[in-house]
Amino acid sequence: MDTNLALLLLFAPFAGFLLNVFFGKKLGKGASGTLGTLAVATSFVVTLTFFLQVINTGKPVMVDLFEWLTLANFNVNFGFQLDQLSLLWLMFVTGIGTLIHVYSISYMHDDENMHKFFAYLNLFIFFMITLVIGSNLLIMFIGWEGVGLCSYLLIGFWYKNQDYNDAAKKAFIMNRIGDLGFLIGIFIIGYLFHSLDYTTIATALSSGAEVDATWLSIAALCLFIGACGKSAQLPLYTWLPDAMAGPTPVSALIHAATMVTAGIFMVTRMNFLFNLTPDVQTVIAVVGAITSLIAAAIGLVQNDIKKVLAYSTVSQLGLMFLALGLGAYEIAVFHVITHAFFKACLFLGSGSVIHALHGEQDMRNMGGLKGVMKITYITFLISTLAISGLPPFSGFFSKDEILMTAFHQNKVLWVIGSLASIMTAFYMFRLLYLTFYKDFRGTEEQKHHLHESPGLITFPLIVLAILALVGGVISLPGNSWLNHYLAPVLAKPAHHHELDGTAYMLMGIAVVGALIGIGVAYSKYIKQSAVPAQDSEITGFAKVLYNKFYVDEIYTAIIVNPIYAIGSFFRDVTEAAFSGFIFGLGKVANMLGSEGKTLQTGSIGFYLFAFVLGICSIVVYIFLAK
Amino acid sequence: MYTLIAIAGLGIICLIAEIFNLRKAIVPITILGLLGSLALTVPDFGHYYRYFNSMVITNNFSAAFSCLFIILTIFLIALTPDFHKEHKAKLSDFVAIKLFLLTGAIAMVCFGNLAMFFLGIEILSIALYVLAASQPKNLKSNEAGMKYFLMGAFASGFILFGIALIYGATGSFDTSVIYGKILENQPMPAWYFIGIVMMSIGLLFKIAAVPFHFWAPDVYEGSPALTTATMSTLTKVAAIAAFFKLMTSLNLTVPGTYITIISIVSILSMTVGNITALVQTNVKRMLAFSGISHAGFMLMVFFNPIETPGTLLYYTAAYAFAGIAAFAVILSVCGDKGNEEVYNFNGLGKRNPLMAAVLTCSLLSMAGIPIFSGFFAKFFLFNQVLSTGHVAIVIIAILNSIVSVGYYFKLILAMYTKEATSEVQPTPVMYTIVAVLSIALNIAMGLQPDFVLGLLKI
Amino acid sequence: MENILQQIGIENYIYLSTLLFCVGIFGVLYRRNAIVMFMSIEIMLNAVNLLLVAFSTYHQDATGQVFVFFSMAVAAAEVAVGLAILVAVYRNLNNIDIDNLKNLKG
Amino acid sequence: MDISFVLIILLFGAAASYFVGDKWASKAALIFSTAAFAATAYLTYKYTGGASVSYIKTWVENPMIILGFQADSLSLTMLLLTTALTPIIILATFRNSINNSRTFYALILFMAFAMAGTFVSVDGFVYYIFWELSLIPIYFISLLWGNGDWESRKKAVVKFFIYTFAGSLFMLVAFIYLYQKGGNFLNTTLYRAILTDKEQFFIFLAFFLAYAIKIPIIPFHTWQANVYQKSPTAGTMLLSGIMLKMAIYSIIRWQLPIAPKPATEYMYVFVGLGIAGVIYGSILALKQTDIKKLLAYSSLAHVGLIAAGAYTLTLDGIRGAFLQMLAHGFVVVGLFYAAEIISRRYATGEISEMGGIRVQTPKFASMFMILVLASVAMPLTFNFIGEFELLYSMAQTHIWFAVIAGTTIILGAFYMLKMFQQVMLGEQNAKPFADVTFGEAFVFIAIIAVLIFFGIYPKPITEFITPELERLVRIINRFN
Repeated sequence: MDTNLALLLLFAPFAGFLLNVFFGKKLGKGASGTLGTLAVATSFVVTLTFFLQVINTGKPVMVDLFEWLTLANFNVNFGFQLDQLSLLWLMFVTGIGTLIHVYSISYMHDDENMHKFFAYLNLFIFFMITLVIGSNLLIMFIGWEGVGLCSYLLIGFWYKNQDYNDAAKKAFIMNRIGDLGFLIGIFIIGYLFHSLDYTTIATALSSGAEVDATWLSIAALCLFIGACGKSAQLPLYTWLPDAMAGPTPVSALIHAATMVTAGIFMVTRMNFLFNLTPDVQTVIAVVGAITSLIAAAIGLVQNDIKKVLAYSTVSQLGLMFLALGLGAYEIAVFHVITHAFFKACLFLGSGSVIHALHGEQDMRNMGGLKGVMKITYITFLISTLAISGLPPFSGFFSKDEILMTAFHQNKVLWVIGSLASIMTAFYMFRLLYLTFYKDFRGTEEQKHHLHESPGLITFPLIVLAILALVGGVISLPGNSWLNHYLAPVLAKPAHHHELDGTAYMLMGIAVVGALIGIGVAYSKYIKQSAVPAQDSEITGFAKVLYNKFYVDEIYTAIIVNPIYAIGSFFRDVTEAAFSGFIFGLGKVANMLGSEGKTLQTGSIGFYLFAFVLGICSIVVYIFLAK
Repeated sequence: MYTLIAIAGLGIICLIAEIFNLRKAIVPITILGLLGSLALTVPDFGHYYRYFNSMVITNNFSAAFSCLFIILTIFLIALTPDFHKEHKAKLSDFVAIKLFLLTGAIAMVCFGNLAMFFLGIEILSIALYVLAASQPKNLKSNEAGMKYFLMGAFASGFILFGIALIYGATGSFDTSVIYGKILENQPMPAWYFIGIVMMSIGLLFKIAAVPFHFWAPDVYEGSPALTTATMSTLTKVAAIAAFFKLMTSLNLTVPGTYITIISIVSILSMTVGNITALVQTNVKRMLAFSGISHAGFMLMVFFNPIETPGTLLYYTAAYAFAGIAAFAVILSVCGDKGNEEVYNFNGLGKRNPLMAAVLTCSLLSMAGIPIFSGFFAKFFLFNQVLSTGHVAIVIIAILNSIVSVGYYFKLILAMYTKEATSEVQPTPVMYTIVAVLSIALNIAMGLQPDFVLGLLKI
Repeated sequence: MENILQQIGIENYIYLSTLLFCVGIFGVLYRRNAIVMFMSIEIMLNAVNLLLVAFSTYHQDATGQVFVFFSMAVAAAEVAVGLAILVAVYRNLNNIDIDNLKNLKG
Repeated sequence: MDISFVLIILLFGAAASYFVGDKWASKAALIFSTAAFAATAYLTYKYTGGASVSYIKTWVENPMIILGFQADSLSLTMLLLTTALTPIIILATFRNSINNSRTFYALILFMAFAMAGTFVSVDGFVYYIFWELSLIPIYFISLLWGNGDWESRKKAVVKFFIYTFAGSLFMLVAFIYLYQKGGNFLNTTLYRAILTDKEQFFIFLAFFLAYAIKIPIIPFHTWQANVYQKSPTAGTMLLSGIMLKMAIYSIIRWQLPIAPKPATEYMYVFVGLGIAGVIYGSILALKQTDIKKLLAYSSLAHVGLIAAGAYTLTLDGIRGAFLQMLAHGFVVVGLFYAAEIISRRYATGEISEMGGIRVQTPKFASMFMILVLASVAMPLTFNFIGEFELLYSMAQTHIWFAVIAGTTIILGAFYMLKMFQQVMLGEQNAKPFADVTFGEAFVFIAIIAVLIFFGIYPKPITEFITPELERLVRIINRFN
């Protein structure tokens, strides 16, 4: 029964994908959208069943289908592990997935390839489920690569635009860099443990098996590199902002709520491994903190509404990794969940705005939408407050936990995290003010068509906004349901911070910080009615920020261009040399032949002379030899 | 033995037939007669006969090579009437001379006495001088004949000198007596060895081994194509067979110095032949150089003479059949117009796919590509040589095989990738038959190598 | 007969005929007139004949002398053919200098 | 019915295609190749049932040559690959108008015959004959039905022929040398031949030369790209899909078991060469402007990885090489077919002249995409299985091997997606592009079905080949 249900969970979206691929066009837009949504909704329902089951029994559901890979030392089974962690992930993957599908029915209605869009979305959900429920690293890797593929397909959904295709390609390749790390990590783990099953590895580690600590660290580091790629951490984050080329629901689903959290999922999944490698944990924490700061800094000056949200995502992911690095897995998970709610809501809200403005994404051309798009505005506001970390919104609780943990372990990281949070509050409110306040700065044409989005778009917004509002309850400070729930999958008991004076002080600092950020934004964009300058007028450090620290340019200069240069060198020099060598042999033979040809003079005298010379040399040789 | 007489008689019958104006019957009669002699030869297998006071000895070796010679001659004679259709009156001469040439060749492999050997080689040579110069009005043919004659006679002098020295050392011309003497009297006088070397040089000249090869390209090019075919197949095979027989019957325990000489000559022949062939544009000339390189390959049999007669037979047969097939195609393409440049073959693949295929096969066989017997020949040869541990020479031979592909493929490329430059000529049926039969024999040998090898099993 | 060989010694016969043979070789090498070259070749053959006869005597064996007849017959046949070729060449070129026969080369 | 029957079908099919004439040649070829596949499948079925389907007969007494076609799981797998790909390749030519098609199809079947023979021969000499024999048809196929002007084509093809021929001649010497030790050419005898270290080294080298040129491993690869580009697509498919697999199969079947010591001793060199090929091929692929050349270099990279895996001498590496051979065989045929479809419609191989095709042909684009993904080893495709095992084997050898070789998944994605983007995506091309026909789609679907089926469920193959591979690995590692 469990097996069948698990298969239903997995294959409902896949069936949706197949049906949409093959019959989507014939079904028509409405039907194809409904089909895709239903497929994911089915998964959601199944997830819910499992979720309740696991809450009741406390035992994970294990499903083994068949042996997939056979290696000399170990086998890899096609198996699923539906435990607390994966079910939690599935809950918001399928839940938010369903909402975004609903949203997309309306959002993508004008696109001629809507059935494909839903097919890809369903495929994505399929792979995401695979990623989450796999019982070993390699099944996770299937999902890992699969979601990367779907991300590629969806970023490049409007494939007529080569810039979008570039972005899609970039996302795929950068992910692949991480994937290589992941693969190497898998190799080392397979080599060390002769298994890739989570349970086996965990048992082996907890039973104190003799494992080379260095290799273990390297494996953990490699896995983290994989996570960096997928979750857009330094130095592999640059694809995520570009990925905003995709349709907005994609940004919401894949590049905010679900796929990019795969890295956090993986690290949490392998927490028993990371626990044993403190140096790698430090690396994770540092990388996370720095990423969150840099991304937030870049986000300060971006003018594209989705770019801001993208950098915000990178920054928030950095915070999550900070938590992971500090060993606070449950807090990272908590932030993943709250972030999924409010960031999905923000993206969908921005999608609603973009939809209303017929594709306009530059905030300099927005403004004053508050009045026209009430629902969008309110939901957006709630989510913004949540992300800024103001109580009692969900973001407050999760972010506060992270900072608190950081404070207890490393003050520097805490400072960095707090700074990033303040910046977050600033740029999010900057975004809010520029978009919804003051007067409309777009064209008359646009202004004329301004409208609130239809119900299919606003409904998910409302649901998500409510979740963003109340999501914090799953892990209230001092009485965390989540910590309790996740305890079975974590090797170490959850951090428990007393609600003492320090805690309240930190909360206060965080709130004040957020308010400062908001205040600065308010004074600049409401009081002074400032509008960000045109691209050409940006100068100084702002320009560096605006150009994202020139990271893309640097990567191009130090990695991509040299590869092309080497390629040219190989093509023009070494290939020619190798080839020339072979042809050269032929040429030498021909040259010798021409020389030999001149010996053949045609003169009998010479021939006879050579004849006699031959005889003489033979005779001489005979006498010499004797 | 009876073969020898029958063939000589056949030659005379040919000449007589001309007198009685039976020109049309000459070729059929000859071919039938040759088939008859083939039947006469076959019973010689498995026996050892001495005739005329050991002047002639037949054994498996002689029988096998005689059969090969007869088959080759049948092919050559079948080609004759079409080739000499301009000179119908001389048909009997051409056929008879070829028959006499065959007599010489057979004498060269079944001699029991150096006198017989000398006569055989001279009969063969003189017949060839005539054939080479058989177009008296053609300066090229004259030149070829002249060159061949002068150098051939010169070489004959050395053979004779060698024979005289051997006679001086042993007091006999009978090979078995000489062999007995060698076993008795060790060491032999110095001039015995010199005699052997002198005879070897004469024979190296006949098989066109470097540095005695200079005549070959010129003579091959200048002679009428059919004569070239004869030279490159029958003569070369007869010479190497005689050489082999001579050396094995006189000098079974070859001293090291001799082997060194042979190996150097072999390496030089292979290399010079192949490399010079690369730059040739005349097909006959190219095949001459290719023949020189094959002579180098064939010389490798001397490394292991006790076990290699089968291999030698196989190699020569494979080479000769491929050569006959190739020349049948060359004749059909170039006729007797005396122009055998490669461009004549342009577009043959379209004009006459069958002949093109035959030529391709024969060239592939010469290049040593399976499943043609040329490949097996090389393989058996290398196998024998390696079993005596001469790795270096095998490597050199391999390198040469690689080079040889270069020029064989030049011709193949011309046939298939270039557009035809001259108009289509009808191909005489006989050419086609000979070409196909010959290449079929070649391939059959490749499929059943055991049959040929088994003829000379020790 | 024995006396002659005893008096002179077989080696000297060998030297003589080798010398003669070499004379022939040099004749072939130096001369450009085809007829003279033929004659030089004949000298070579005759040198050998001399040697054969000497050995025949030395060994007290008649076969050597018989062989000389063979070789003479062969030489005659050879020369006959050679002269025929020479005539053909002369008809085409009006001379018999072998240096004019250099068309086939390369 | 034994395994020689398959060879006979193919050979007879070649003759039949030639004699039925131009009009029916393609159909005859298709029928016979399919029959060969069916026969192989039946034989495999029989073999798994425990029946022996080998064929052994003495051919030549001295030297001892045995006409032996052994059916074990490895040769049967390769035979299946050959006979499965041949009909696909033939089917892929159906839309082309081919001059003198009877010769063309006869040559294709003859080539299939030779390659099949290479895979099943147990006698080294017979193996060598088939090995060489396969060169002749491909030479003519590439030469006579290829693309581009005569001169450059001739240059490329002749170079290819001489080069590969040269390499394999050294292998022949090695075989003959081994024969002196063993007394026959049977692989089991040769495995047991007692050789000094020096002998092993040179024999290994001789084999290496033959295989390195055929695979090709850098720096012996220079023939490859040009020949792939100049050949007709069927020829390219035969070359890349099956023929180079001959060499990798031979490494596993002949080279390593016969001379394992140098392989162990210099393992780093050979694995390193293979991996260098991965990087080199990938980077070169990035700079190609011709789609077939790009695929050629991509193939260079992939086979470099396969060879490197085989040279790790581990079970994983060798099995990975084996699986990847199969996977790569299918995927490369599919990719070249896609390239062929595009360049046939646009009459050019230049990538710059393409683009904007996806708008016009969604079906074709999807199938091409799947093939591209398979070629970059997306999980759930067969290629992933192979590549994973290969990389894992390298990780066992030395972790840096895995890291460097692993860049293939990055660089591979880079050039393949770049190509896909430039060829298929973008604004609609001005030139119309007809969507795939049923026949074309069938070829793709067949290939994709195989790739995905075994990507999800590779067990039938791994279970089939593993016992035999384990035996070989034991032989290979007999000195340690």
